[in-house]
Amino acid sequence: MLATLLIVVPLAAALVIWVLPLPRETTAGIAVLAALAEVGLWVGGVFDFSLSPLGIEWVDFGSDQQLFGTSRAWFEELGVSYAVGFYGFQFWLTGLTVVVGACAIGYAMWVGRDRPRAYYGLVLFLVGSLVGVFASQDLLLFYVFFEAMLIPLYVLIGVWGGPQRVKATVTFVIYTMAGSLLMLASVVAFGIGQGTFSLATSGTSSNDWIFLGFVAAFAVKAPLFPFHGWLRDAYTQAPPEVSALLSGVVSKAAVFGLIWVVLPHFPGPVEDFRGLLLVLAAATLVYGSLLAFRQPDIRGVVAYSSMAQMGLITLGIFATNDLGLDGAVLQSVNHGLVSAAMFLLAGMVEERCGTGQLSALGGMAKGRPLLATLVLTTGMIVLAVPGSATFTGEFSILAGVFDHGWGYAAVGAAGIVIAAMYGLRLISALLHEGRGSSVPEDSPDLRAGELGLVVPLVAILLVLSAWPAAVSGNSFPGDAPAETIAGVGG
Amino acid sequence: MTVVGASIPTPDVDWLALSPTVALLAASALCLLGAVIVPQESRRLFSATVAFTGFVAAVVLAVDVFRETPDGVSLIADSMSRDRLAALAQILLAGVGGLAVLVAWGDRRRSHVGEYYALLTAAGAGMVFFVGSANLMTLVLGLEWFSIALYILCALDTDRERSLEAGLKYLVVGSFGSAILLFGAAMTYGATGELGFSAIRDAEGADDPVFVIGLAMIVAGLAFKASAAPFHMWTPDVYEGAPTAVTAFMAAATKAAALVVTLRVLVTAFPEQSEVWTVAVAVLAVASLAIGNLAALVQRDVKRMLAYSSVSQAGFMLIAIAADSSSGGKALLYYLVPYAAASLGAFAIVAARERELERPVTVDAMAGFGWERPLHGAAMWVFMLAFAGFPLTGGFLGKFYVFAAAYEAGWWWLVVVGVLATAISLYYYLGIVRAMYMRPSQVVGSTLAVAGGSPPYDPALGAAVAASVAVVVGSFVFVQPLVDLAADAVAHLPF
Amino acid sequence: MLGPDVPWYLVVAGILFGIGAMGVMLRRSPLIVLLSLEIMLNAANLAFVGFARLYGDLDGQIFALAVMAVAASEVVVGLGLIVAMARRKLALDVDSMTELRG
Amino acid sequence: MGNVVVWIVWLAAAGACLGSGVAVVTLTNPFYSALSLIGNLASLAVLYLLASAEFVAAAQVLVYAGAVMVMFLFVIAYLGGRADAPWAGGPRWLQVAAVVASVALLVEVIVALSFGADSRLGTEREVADSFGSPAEIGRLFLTDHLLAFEITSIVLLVAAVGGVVLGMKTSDEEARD
Amino acid sequence: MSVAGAWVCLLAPLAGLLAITGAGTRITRRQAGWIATVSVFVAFAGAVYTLIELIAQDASERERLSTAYTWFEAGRFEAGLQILVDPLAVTMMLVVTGVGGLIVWYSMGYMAGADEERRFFAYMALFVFSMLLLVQAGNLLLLLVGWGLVGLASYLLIGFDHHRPAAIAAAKKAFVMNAVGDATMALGLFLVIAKVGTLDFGPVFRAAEEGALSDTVVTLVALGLLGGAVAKSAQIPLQTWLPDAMEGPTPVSALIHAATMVTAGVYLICRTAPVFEAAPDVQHLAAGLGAVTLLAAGAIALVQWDIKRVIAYSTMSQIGYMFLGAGVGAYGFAMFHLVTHAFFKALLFLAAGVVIHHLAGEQDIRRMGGLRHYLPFTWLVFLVGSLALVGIPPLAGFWSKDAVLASALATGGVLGWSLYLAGLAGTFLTGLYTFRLFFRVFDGEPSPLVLEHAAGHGDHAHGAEDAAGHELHGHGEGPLSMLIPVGALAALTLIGGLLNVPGLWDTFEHWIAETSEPLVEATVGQDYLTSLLAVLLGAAGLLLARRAFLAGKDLVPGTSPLHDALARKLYFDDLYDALFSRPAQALAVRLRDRVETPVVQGSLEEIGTRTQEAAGEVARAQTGLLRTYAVAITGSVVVLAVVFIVVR
Repeated sequence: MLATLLIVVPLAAALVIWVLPLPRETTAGIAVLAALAEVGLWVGGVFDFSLSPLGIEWVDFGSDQQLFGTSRAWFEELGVSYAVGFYGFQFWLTGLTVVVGACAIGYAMWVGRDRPRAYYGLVLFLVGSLVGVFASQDLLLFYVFFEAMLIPLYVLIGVWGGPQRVKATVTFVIYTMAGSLLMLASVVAFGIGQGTFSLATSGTSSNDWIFLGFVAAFAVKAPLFPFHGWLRDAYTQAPPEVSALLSGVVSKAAVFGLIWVVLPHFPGPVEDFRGLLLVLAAATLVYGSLLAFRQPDIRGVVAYSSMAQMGLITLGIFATNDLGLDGAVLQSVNHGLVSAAMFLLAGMVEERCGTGQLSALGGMAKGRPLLATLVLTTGMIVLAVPGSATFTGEFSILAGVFDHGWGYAAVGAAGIVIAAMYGLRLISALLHEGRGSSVPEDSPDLRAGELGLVVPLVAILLVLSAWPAAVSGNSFPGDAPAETIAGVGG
Repeated sequence: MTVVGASIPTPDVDWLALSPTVALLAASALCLLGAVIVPQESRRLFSATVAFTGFVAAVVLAVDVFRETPDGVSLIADSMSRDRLAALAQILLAGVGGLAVLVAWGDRRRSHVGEYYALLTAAGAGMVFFVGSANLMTLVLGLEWFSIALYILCALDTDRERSLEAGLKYLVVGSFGSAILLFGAAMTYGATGELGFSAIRDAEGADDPVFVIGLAMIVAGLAFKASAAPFHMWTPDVYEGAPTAVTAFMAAATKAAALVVTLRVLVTAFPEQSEVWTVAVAVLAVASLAIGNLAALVQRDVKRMLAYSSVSQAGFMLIAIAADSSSGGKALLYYLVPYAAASLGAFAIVAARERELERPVTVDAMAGFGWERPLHGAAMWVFMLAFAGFPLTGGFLGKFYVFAAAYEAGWWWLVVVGVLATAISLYYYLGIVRAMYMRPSQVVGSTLAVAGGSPPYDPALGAAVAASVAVVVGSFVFVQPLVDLAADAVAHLPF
Repeated sequence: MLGPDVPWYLVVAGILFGIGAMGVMLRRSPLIVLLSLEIMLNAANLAFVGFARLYGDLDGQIFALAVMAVAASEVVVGLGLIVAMARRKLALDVDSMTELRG
Repeated sequence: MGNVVVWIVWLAAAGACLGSGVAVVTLTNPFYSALSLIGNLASLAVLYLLASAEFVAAAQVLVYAGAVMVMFLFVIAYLGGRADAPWAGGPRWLQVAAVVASVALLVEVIVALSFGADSRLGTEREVADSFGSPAEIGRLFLTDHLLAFEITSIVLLVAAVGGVVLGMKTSDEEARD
Repeated sequence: MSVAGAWVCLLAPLAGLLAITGAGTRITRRQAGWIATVSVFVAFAGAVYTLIELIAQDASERERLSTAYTWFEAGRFEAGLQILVDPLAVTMMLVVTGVGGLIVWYSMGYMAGADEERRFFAYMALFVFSMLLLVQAGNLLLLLVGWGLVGLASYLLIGFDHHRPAAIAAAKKAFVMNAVGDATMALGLFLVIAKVGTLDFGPVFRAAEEGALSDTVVTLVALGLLGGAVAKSAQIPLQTWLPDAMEGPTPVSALIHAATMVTAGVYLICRTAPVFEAAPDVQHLAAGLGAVTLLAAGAIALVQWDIKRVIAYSTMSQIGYMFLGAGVGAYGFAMFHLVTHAFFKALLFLAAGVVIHHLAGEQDIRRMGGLRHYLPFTWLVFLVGSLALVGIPPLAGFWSKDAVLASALATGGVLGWSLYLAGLAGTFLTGLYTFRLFFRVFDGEPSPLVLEHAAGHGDHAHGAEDAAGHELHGHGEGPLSMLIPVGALAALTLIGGLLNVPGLWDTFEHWIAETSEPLVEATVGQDYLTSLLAVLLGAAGLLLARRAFLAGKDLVPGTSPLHDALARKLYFDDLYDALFSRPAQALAVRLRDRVETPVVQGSLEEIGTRTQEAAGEVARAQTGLLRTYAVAITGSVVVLAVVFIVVR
């Protein structure tokens, strides 16, 4: 039931906002309330209120039962149903969505976006579809939400984005749609072949083409090299909070798809194509890192670093072992939070300076301790300094992929070094040395409202740094993810 | 009929089966009458009301036919069939007609008001009859019936050159197509000696080349009406030139009628040749997808773009027919529902825009529309998404179902083509959204003011748009009930 | 049967159809295009009549009669259009009707 | 011997039919074209007669050659000199394509017919004298083909409305002019 | 045995960090300093308590693993947040918190008035916490975490003066080179996970000892660890960051880049001795690298003009000794040298800090001289430190360095002898560069600069560190908060060596041996021989330096090619620039310009253009000419009919 609720609340709020002609403040208020309600519902889900006499106890993520599920007949003719629910990692990804969503909406309110009714409605719609993606237990339903999230994104980028927004959004949507339409062909072929679209009960397929269709969609969405043509424009042109959602959460739909659609149902092709995919993922990691190193603007750096991170996560997924999978989930949550924080910070900097060009920035640490602290902390988590949650994720992933060849791990390790290079470059370009030409002398430090948006993200990251096992140890039913995954399709 | 001499046995007429047609004919007649006797100032109200009532009555009656007809029967020496396929198609067509009347209401024409609605209902009646045809003769006649009505409707704005051009082009090319269909019918008749669909199926001579050529010509003639490439060339010109309300009706209804009949003819009359025509239909589907989508990419006029889009949509629906299976049939019927609604709705929006700008609606003219008219803009958005096959609209499930049917039938490469075509189509469908929301309005303060400010809100058009949105979205949520209906409809087709 | 066999009728019908089609495709005067369309329809009619004779089945003749009516209807509409165009002082030349294209 | 006469008549009619058809398509003046079409229709009527379709032949002459063509001629007369249109012209490839396409279609049809000519198409049924008679036709129109009959009338009615609507000068036109 | 003290030790600096960060501007700068200092001393107390607890245990019981919770978990792989309390760890804890506490205290005086002082103390607390995590970590993963975090703290502190590009560049360089080490270490750990399935010390060491791992595996793992150690400890070939790191404030150099962090590599080798012992080649490589570094660094130090850089090269050189010791398996002595080095090198840095402080940030020894008269106390402690560094008895350095060299001698063989000779040569160099520095700074006539500051009205910036914060005039020897720590360290330098006196008592070595058994044991004779040679060579160096100073000559003539090579730091920076930095940048640019823009983005545009072109063609086919439509239809019918006939 909770799963449905989590999907419906933002969608309903979006409808309310669209339909009722309310003033700006009320609209924003409703949006924020809905976003907070989502967070509340999710947090409520972490604790199961019924089990213990004290009233609070951890939900048992290790159980084989799907949590908070609902299943209704929908398109029986083809064996499609409205089936939603959570296994551990889905719940974490959902949590990521609601948190980043709330911050994004908060940021929008803080900035005071034009045309608030349209805007908040669309963001809520996006959040709802994202939750839908992560809660899906039916292949077609997954696809439905997977596509539905493009609808708001198209307009969010295209209307509220930067100067190149239209080109960016067209490229983004058509590119990703091209990928996901290939997936539609695969969805059809797979579901019809199985006689059901249920992710839990359908068996395995050994058809390479169907497999590749799915992989194409997720490779575009993630994105993996060389399917990332949309990335730069979309991430740099979108409004910062949309970029945050885009790189932080939307890309995780690919993670979900790879873990829950591809791995369990295509064991044969996964085995056959593992080498290729690992090479692609490793290439993504290195390529993204190298390009991040030479980007001229903040968001460009974050964009390509996101790409690199997605390559890393993909490495973990296709390692298909415990370390790789748990690490991938952990890293997905980490990366979602950190890239959201980074994009929001980028937005705040851009708002102060009117540009994101690194050459025109600098010296912002002086007199702005809050900004400096947050940028530094976030930046350090971006570059995965040991001890940070991102480090743990990376370590786990690379340790996992080591099983398939030391080369991948070595490339990954090289990636870490390059990450250090671009991360430091970014931090320094923003904060250090002399005051940049575009930095107004009197531009203020972060204000309370802005802190309220970024600090929670960073705080969660720090908590995860101190206790990554909270996510990585509770991602899959059973105590061996690889076996669990193998069991789904078998 | 009783006046006929006793030597002639009076045929048993099933009035219920004919009732939707008759209701529309009656409405048409009333409108014509109204054109003469009702005073000028109330003529529009009268005619529109009558026409709308006629369409609603047709819907109600068709529903009744559907419920009363669990098994298909053929009537009057097999010249017509009363079955759920026809009934379902009639519900759809009459529904579209009713909405088209609502769209037409805001049309500020001064002359031929009564005739306008009379012809609209007459065309509706022709289609409603056409989908129930059971032999080649009723098929050809039904087709001519609504075609001729539509030729006139297209040219009805005799003060506009484009309307005349559209009318003449439609007439000439349409008659040319009819002639081919007719010649095909003659060939088929020649090869089998039969006109009835089921009789043709049972007749000998199936491998006769004459028969095959006849089949080819019949397919061509029907594809022409469905505006499938390469028989689509009239479509953009006519859609662009015709009065927009008429275009709305044509785009939604003609295609639906033509495709339903194509399905019926091919499946009931030519099952033996299925390996021949499935390939042909698949080829037509691919051609439609390719040509429709590519040409739509470079269109500036929205109606014209929608026309090409309708060509590509025909391609998708032909895929369902090519599947030659019961799920293909169901997929086609299901697909038609959101398609018809979205198509009608989209042209309705264009009509609204056209009326406030008083000039043809180009993509540029849509700039800023979404912000100026939020509800219309949102509706247009929904329709574009439906065309593009985005989820949360029936268009998505329609495509999905079509692909599923095709895949089941082994047409995997058709699925791939369909998928690629969809990817291309996104560019122009989303281009409309792009114009509506992402470009500054070029209208406010300039042309709009010249046109006398924005026209008063048109509740009829609004209702039509709202109904279309409801159908587009509703068909997504309630897919299974619709598919159940479609399953009933195709149950007796001999797959 | 007296005279030539049915296939000969059909050959004539076919040729006639081709002539009509060529007329539609070659001529620029809408009037002559309409006339050519009539020829095409009549070709079909001839085929129907021939086949009716072949099978001794009157359906074909009925069809031919119905087609005559249809042809007449098309002519009426077509002529109406031509008149309307003439009234609008438009060139009676199908090649000049290229306002709608692309 | 009757056969020979019939053959001659048939050949004459068919020749006239095709010749006048070509004339319709080729003549420059629409007036002459229309007149040729009358000849064409009349010769078709002869062919119909030979194919035991008396009523159809009669209808052909009365309805077609009579009513329809009169209307044609009337319109041509109404248009006067404006009816004279350029003969053909246009792109060269178009003319070539038109001829090639028509000929190809023709060849296909004839080839197909030739395949069937030996078997099914070659042997027509014996028919009664009443075959094609007005009575038979009328009976069928009122029984089996009742719907066709009714629809024909509706189509004509619709066309009539159309003729009126299109032919009339409208207030919209006046408003625009 | 209670491990509460150890936990307190670990968490106190963290608490200090959080307190300073959380309080923000609500506390004064001075309060921030106190919080940091107190927190580190609390940690020291915890360490002392732990030491007492440990001593109370039986020798065989002196090892406790304490797990707070499962920190990381993936499938069946688990790593706890756990600390290991054993003699080795406690030794390091004591050094880190003890020396650290003194230095933080010192900083309060040194940094007074600097911009963003709170940030400095927060970073210092962070560093101490990270270092403690490193040395207390109960498994390899946590050790790697601490390893990385000290790198972070080092980065932050080197770049503390973030408005100076040189500081930022140095900070970045340090971080990246350390990241390289982290990466190789991580690779080693991956291999461990793959082969052993866990990163807990116990099982891993057992596997290494019992030969459960193949030679290749052990060698690779050891190489990975060595990579980390070399990077962190600034040994050749990953040494280039350390001199640049002197851009950081002097207390930072003292704490991080002399006393604690840079010696972590030695700690790592001792900690993971079983792995290295299973891969003797790698261990010997460590020793060899140490020997090479100690010579190279000593030589480079001869041509440096920056007071801190000289000491920094001396640090590298001394760590070379430690590596040498650890490499031949004399863990106890390596650690011993680590401890004494912490004392005297911290002392030297802090004393240098007093000088710099006094001269308002001037670091160039060419502009110094004669400071002895103005800073007598500093002169004294600097002398103590220098003598300890050269290894003159009975100062700390004498005991520890000679023990290391004796162990090399005891190892014997070609390797042992080479190492031994290198080490001895090193002592000569040590004497040379140390006293070159000492005389230049303190002896001779006061330089104009010194006079200026002595007069107390120097008022122009010198462009070096702290320029922003300090009004420039002589500070004298600074406040008590600076002098007390310096004094304490001088005292430790004087007596620290007595922890372990060869032939009389070897307390320290035994203590460490409880964790890491030594592989070699020098005889008393070897000890004495070594001491004799080392002291003689050191003294010779000293005297040579004195002579050169008096003669006013450079030790290495500025015109010689040798000078050039040394001044260019043996071309390592140029080499890395040419080998890695520039190719990487070029690759990035090339990828951007040759792949990303033309191929990835370009292909999209190309597809778009092509599609548009095709679309234009299709649309042009729609001529608007009625007759073409008819032709198209006819043609299509013809084709369709052909298809039908063919398919049939």
